[in-house]
Amino acid sequence: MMNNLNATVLLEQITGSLPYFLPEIVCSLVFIVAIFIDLFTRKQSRSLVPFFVFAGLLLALFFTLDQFRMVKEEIWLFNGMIRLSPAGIIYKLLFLLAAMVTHILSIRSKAIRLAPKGYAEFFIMLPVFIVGLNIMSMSSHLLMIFLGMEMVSIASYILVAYMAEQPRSAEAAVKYALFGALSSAVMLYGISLLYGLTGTLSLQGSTFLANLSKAPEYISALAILMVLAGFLYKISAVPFHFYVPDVYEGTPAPVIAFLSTAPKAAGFAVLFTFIGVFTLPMESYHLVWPKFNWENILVFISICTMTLGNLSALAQKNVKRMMAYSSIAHTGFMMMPLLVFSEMSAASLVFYIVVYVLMNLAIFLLVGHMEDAYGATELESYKGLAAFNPLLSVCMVIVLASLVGLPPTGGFTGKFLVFSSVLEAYRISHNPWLLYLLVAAVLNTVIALFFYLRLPLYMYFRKAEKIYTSKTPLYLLVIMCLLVAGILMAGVFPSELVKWISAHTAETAQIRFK
Amino acid sequence: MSTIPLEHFLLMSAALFCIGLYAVLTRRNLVIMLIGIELMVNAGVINLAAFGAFETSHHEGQMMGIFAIVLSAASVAVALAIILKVYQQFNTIEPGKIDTLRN
Amino acid sequence: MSVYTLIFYFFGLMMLASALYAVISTNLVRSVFSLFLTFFSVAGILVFTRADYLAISQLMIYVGGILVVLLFGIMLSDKNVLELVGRKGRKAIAASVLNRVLGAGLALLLFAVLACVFLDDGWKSVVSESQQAEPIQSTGFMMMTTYLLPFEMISLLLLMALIGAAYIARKPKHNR
Amino acid sequence: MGYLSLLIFLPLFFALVIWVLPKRFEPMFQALSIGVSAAQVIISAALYYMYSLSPEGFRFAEHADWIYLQLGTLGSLDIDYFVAVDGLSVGLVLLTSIVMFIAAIASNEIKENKRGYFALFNLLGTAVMGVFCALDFFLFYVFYELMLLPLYFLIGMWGGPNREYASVKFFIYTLFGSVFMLLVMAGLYFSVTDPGTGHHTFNMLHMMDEANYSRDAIFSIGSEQAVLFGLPARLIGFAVLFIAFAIKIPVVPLHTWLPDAHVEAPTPISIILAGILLKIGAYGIIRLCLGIFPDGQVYFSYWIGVIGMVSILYGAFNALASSDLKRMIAFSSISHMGFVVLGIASLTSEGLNGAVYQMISHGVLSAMLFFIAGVLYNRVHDRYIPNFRGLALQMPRYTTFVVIAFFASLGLPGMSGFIGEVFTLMGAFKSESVNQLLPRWFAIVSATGILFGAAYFLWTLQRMFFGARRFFGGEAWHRALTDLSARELFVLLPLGLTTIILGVYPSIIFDVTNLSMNTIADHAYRSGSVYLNMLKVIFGL
Amino acid sequence: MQAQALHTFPLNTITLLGLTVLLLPLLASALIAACAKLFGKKSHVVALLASIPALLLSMFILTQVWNSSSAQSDIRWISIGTVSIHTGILIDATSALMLVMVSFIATLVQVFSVYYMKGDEGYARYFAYLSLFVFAMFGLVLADNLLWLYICWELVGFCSYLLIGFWRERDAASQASKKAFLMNRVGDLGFLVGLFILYSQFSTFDLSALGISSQAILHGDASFLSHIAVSDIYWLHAAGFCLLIGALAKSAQFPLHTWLPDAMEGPTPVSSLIHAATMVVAGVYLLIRMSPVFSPEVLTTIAFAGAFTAFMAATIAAVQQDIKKVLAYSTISQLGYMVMAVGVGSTAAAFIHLLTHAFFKCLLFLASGVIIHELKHYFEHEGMHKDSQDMRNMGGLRKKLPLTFYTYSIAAAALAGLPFFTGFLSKDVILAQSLYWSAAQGEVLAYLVPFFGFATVLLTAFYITRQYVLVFFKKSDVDFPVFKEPVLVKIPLVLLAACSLFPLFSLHPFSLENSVLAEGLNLDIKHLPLVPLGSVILLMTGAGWAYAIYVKGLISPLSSGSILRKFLYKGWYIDELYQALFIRPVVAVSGWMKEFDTKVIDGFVNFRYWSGVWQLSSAGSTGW
Repeated sequence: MMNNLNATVLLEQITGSLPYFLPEIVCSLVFIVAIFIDLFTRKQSRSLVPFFVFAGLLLALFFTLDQFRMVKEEIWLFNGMIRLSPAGIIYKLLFLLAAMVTHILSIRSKAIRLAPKGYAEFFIMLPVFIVGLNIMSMSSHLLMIFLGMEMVSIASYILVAYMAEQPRSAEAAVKYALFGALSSAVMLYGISLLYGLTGTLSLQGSTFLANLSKAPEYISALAILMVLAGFLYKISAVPFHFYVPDVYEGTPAPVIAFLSTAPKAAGFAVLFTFIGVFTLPMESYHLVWPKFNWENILVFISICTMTLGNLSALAQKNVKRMMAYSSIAHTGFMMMPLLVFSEMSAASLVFYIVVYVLMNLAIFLLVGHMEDAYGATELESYKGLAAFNPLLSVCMVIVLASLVGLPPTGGFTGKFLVFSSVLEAYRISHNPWLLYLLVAAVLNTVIALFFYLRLPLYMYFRKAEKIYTSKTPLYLLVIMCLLVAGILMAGVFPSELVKWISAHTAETAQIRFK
Repeated sequence: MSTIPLEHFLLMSAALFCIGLYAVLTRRNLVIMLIGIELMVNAGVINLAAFGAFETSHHEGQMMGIFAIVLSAASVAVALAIILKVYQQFNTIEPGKIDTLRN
Repeated sequence: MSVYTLIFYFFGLMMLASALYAVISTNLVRSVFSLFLTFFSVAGILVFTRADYLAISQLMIYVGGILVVLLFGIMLSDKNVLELVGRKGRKAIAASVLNRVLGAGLALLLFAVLACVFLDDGWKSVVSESQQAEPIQSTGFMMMTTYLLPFEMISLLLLMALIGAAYIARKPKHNR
Repeated sequence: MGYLSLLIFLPLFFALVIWVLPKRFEPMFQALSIGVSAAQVIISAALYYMYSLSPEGFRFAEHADWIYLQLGTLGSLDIDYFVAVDGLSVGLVLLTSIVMFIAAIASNEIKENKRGYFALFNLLGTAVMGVFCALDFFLFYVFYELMLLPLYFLIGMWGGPNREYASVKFFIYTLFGSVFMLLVMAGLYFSVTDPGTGHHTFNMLHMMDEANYSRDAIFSIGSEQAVLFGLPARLIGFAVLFIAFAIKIPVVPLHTWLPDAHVEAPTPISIILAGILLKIGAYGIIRLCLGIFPDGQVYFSYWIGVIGMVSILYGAFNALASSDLKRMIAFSSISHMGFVVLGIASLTSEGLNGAVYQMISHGVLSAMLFFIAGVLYNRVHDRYIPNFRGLALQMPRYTTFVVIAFFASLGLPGMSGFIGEVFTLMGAFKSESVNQLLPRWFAIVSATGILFGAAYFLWTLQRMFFGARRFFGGEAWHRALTDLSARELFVLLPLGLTTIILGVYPSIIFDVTNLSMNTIADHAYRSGSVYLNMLKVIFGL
Repeated sequence: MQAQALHTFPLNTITLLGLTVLLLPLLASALIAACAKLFGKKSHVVALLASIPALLLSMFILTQVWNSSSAQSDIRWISIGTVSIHTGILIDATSALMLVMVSFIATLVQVFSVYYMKGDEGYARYFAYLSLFVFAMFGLVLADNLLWLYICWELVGFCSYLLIGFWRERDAASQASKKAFLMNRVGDLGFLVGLFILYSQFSTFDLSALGISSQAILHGDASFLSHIAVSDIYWLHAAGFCLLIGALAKSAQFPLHTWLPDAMEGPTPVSSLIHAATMVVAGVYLLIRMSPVFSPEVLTTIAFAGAFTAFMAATIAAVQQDIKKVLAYSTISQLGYMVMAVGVGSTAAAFIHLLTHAFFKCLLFLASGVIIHELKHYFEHEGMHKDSQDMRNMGGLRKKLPLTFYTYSIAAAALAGLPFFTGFLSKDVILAQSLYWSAAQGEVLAYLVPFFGFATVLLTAFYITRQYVLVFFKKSDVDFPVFKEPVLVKIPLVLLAACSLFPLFSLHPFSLENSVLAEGLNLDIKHLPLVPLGSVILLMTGAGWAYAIYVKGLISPLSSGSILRKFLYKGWYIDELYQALFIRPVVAVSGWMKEFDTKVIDGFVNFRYWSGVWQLSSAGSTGW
């Protein structure tokens, strides 16, 4: 009796929170129906599955946008498992945007279409990948976090291993899978320790922090370190970045465009919630790490990520490897607002992620196209390509300028916001490490310029050996122009974008401080 | 049942975890590494169960344990599939030899 | 020292021994079989934590599922998997020995840290195991109410893993 | 749409037009660019005249809200589009348009990919004009960085044999300086509150007066905790800004990009590089370093004077030793800009007025010198000085303009070079009695720079132009080395006349700059020493 | 300390006339330069049309200003900070006299140039440069403030650069012009620093104002200046020395004189106008104008500099072979006299010697111009490749160029200082003044100045007689037909000869006692009967010594191999000294700087080797 009374309350809560879960439900249905379509109509349905999935994604997009109307401020769903906040919706939109762009590109890209073992499975994976990403970014319960992480990891192992026929991608896939499994095992052990110390798995409310601060120093530090290991692997920070170059080089460009943006954004979302737990509602910026001050360690990791990412990119010959190291470097930049965790840094982190997703999608589309159209994978082979497609080359230069952070582009506003939030934090806390972080970030922008400049240098300044005749497909031009327009808009008139973002992040951060 | 103190469980799971870690770090063979990872996951599960037992609401620990086992099963499946694929390409399962990328 | 605690320590001992052997042995098949023993004793330990549902699922999934898959994987993948790793050059051996020593040292260090932390007690309040009643029923109840979402999601994940693994393992139609 | 915005965005509009126009309009592109720059010259001349009627303070101001980012409850990023000109910048705006006009005409040596060239050319025009007019630090920074990409491509794609190295080096040098400036800008933004709106602001004018600094800010003036790395924050802020602009001037240790960039750049681009880019560095120091961190300027003025002096001598010696004509002119530019730095360091009204005058005169002169080098290079594709001898007989009219340009650059009275140098040195000399910043021997040692200036110019003149006719290319060169064409004469004549007019009657410039520069000099020295005393009290410097 | 100008604008009549005199040559030069093709052979007409009216006007101005108040008017030129710099015209006795002298000689030289430059392809260009030079000289003379004086000072140097290097195809000419200009730049540097000192002390450039306030400081009447800091006097010394350096370079005095002998590469009329009469005198003119500013110590240095230069130049002139080189060193020596005169305190004596010297030295140069011109035609005609300027190829021209011979002898006598000639009048006043001054100084060393003065009288007589004999009386195989000098040559020679006779300067042949000139310039003459007697005796011995060597061959001249001869011939090796001390090190340092720049700074900056370092580390890090 006590149970069933209890049960009715719980069941009501679940049915109550279902409508907020529409996008994920839609994606799962699409996933399942896609499997059946692929199963029963194998022969003639070669092209049906991708369109169906795309339609599903559009539907999910519609529902996510609709969620803006429904969700005004933070709601806890499925009795504490998931927290749906306006900021979360922005992340979901990002994932859908990245998925759709990748979807369109994959239909066209040679590597995936000619996959020996059929290409339908690739598109089937997408919706469930979205579900995993959504869960990961929304969850605030350790179990859900672990589940989301696993879902995303397994989906990305499959996508990476999709081209397992060539030796290169097989090797990349195995490194990725094993390294991923190892880090999730370590994370699980960490979660178990945390559970032991605090007695609860849910990050909502302050019981987690209260119990944790009572626990002995070393074990809580070790537990947090292990959990952080899982997150840092996801956003490919320094100690866990070894797999990135090989994976990026081994997999086809559209996949990488997706893998380098969506999971990383989700990783930052969940890291944001995890670190969010450790803030006290007193002042706008006050991270109280239980017993052991992690801020300086994270600052050190961020500096190493930036510097190593940039410097190793300097020495790369292969363009994809270079872009891999550049995305590692950007992780370093994105970690900066996480450390200071003020209201302003929350908005600047989301802004930077939005711009980062746009930039990385654009750059990997271009790299992919260059590879398909001109077979240009090495830097040398980019010689004189500007002559053959002027419009795309100009787009590439604008995107590279944004990656470096030159003013008229979004990259600059992003970096400026991030720098000013760290500077603001320094003003309050006077922690010298924040200054070293700023100086390192600034120096890295200069180093970054060095290798980003190489591409236009080869494309524009040098002459091509042979004449290429391939025409650039129209759809690619359209997507590129949209992405570049987004980047330039973020640079020249970022007011609307940031107003929209900060309005939402403000609530989430606000609520925590209430 | 009650006489078994919590520390013993934790020690055993810690030992298992370290054996798994040793396997991953030192052994060259992919399958052995996979096994090592599975041992570490098992250590985590034992930990969860043990803490669950001594917690007031012990169901959280068990729940997490169940899900952890299922998840690791899924990832083993995928990892093993990839390892077999690698085996077909390279005829070896020693990661050290797989370095076509890092030329 | 009732017979139960005796069985518990027996299971513990067997688990650690078989795990160690699985890791040390160079012969793959023998290590997989010792792994069977490890998983079995882990299930045994789980029983002692009164998480019987957990113990049964551990038994079925690990011993029944993962172990069998491992065995089939190894059996199917040709004979040379079993032969010992070839004689390597003297320098390579030295490198691998150094590697081994390092790995072992790191593992032991981690174990020492965990051990000393777990041993100095007082940070964990011991709770009597009062609610003895129907653990499985409460697990079931939990599964269907508070943990409904992960329950559903895990099904999606398994389906995805199934399709993904099947896709990867499939032999390419035309390239052989 | 006020005058200044029209002036700034006219070339941008045409840059887009050129980029979009179909291929068959290609011959039109240069004409279009010349037209744009001609329009700019007319507008800026009108502005200059209107300003000279009452040369006081900032005029033709335009203020509009550009970016307003609401970053949660904490604060907001309030950036507005604020452009205006005062005595200092109105002259430089006129100079910029004239130099762009000259460069546009000189661009007919560009043969391939005209579309790309002229689009980037006009984009550069916008950025350069914007830098001089912007009074909002963020807007200034955007224009300041917007210059880099077009120049990188202009030097890189149309330059000489070793162009890649030169363009990358140019880009890295400038970006290195400007990236640190970004941090100082952010710090300043959070230290200064706009008295009107209460938000933080990038407005330079607000940054200049002490009242707007909040107590606990990083760059706040009187507070103990305005400290970075243990040193007073304001001095570090000054040092960062100074280095960023010193790279552009360039001063000696940071100058190695200039000779390469000039040697490799095509003639019109090196005209722009020398004519305008170097002035931006000096303008930045006067406007920002003197304006916002006067205490840093007073504290470091002795060392800035030393840097100026070293640049003068180092530039002169290297010019004496260089055997490539363009490299010689590049080092002479370093030497001339050394006078500007010295003038600024003196913080006297003569020094600053002299510095502004020297900037404008050097702008005109370096445009003329590089055009002259271009004339030779277009004919025989060679700039090696020893290869020519006796050009005077070969190309008499060309030689007269070379004589005018060389003698103006070495500071012969009656031409603009002399006035600039005399007044900067006079300011530096006088500063010991007025504000005890620079010892008198600085001016004397720098004056020897004029002597070495005369040495390398005359030596080049004598080696290349006088003596019996003997060319490296022999007979082919005899035919190739024709005298000035009408187009070239049309460029050189006005430049020569301006130098002489500015030399004979310098009040044209001094009347306009005098009042503004006095206010800047007084503000810099008076409030600078007041702030410095506060710092001394706190940090016991 | 703001000194008000005596008159503010509007221009009264005299300054208006001064302005027209100033602008006429500029107009002419601009006209010729603009339409060189049009005028071509006729450009001398334009030049003369400008210089003759200028001469007449300046004479008229002289009559107005003589013995009456000076006229000054100026306009605001630049206003900087709180100080506004005015510039304008100041006409007083000295400047009016200078104006007349410059315009008179300029006209004569232009007339002579028509003959000398006939057929030269740069004919128009020559007259344009000449007129530009005259304009600059007028500007220098009329300037009322130090900055405008400095500007004209450098313009004069620029015109001399153009004219020395007039024959562009000759390397030696362009070398000489470069050397002249650079040497003058060194002087101008000194002048500039002096200018700065005066400006920063008194924040004005007005000559009269400067004079008054510096006199106040020197004589310490505190009433005028409230605060006289010790440093003020120290800085006034410094200003004095800097102005002296400027004057030394322009008037080719001891340390900076080596450019004048090389300047002889230019056409001879140029040498006569610029390097004898006008430009080189500018230095002395500056010393005269700025004499109130000089403190006693500076004056003594001026005296010693002048005296020593006079003696040194005279010794070098005695052994020169080139006819123009002898005259060049003689000019340096006579300028030394003038500087000595300023140094010993009598600016008026210096000014008078300046005037007399201008006339007879210009005549000497024009005469040698005729000789060189005719000899060159004769050698080309004969196909003999001989240097037409070397005295050894001359000789026996007494019969060949009669008028030149007569005018030359008058000028030579004036230069030597024979009584009845102007040289005697002005030189003796200076010698008397120097004796009086050295006695007043009261220490033995001061007597060195008059000793050099008298020694130079002997040497002057020696080298002018030597030249006179070698050119006109020595037997030689040069026998071209008797050359009747054309009218264009006759007029300047005769006029200048007339001016070298005593009546122009003072009726009484032996002393300037009560001559018009003395009152105008308030010259106080020291009556020391010993001086005229001594100078005449020294003169006779010098002339006799030269006569004995070169005519009678009684005394053998210094053997060509002797060290002393080579030492003197080479101009005391000062040129080589400068080459070693300054030019070679500067070139070496610049070479070293270039290496330093490319190797060290550039090397450090190129990140190439840095990125290499990271290549190693990044490759290592991805090992499993």
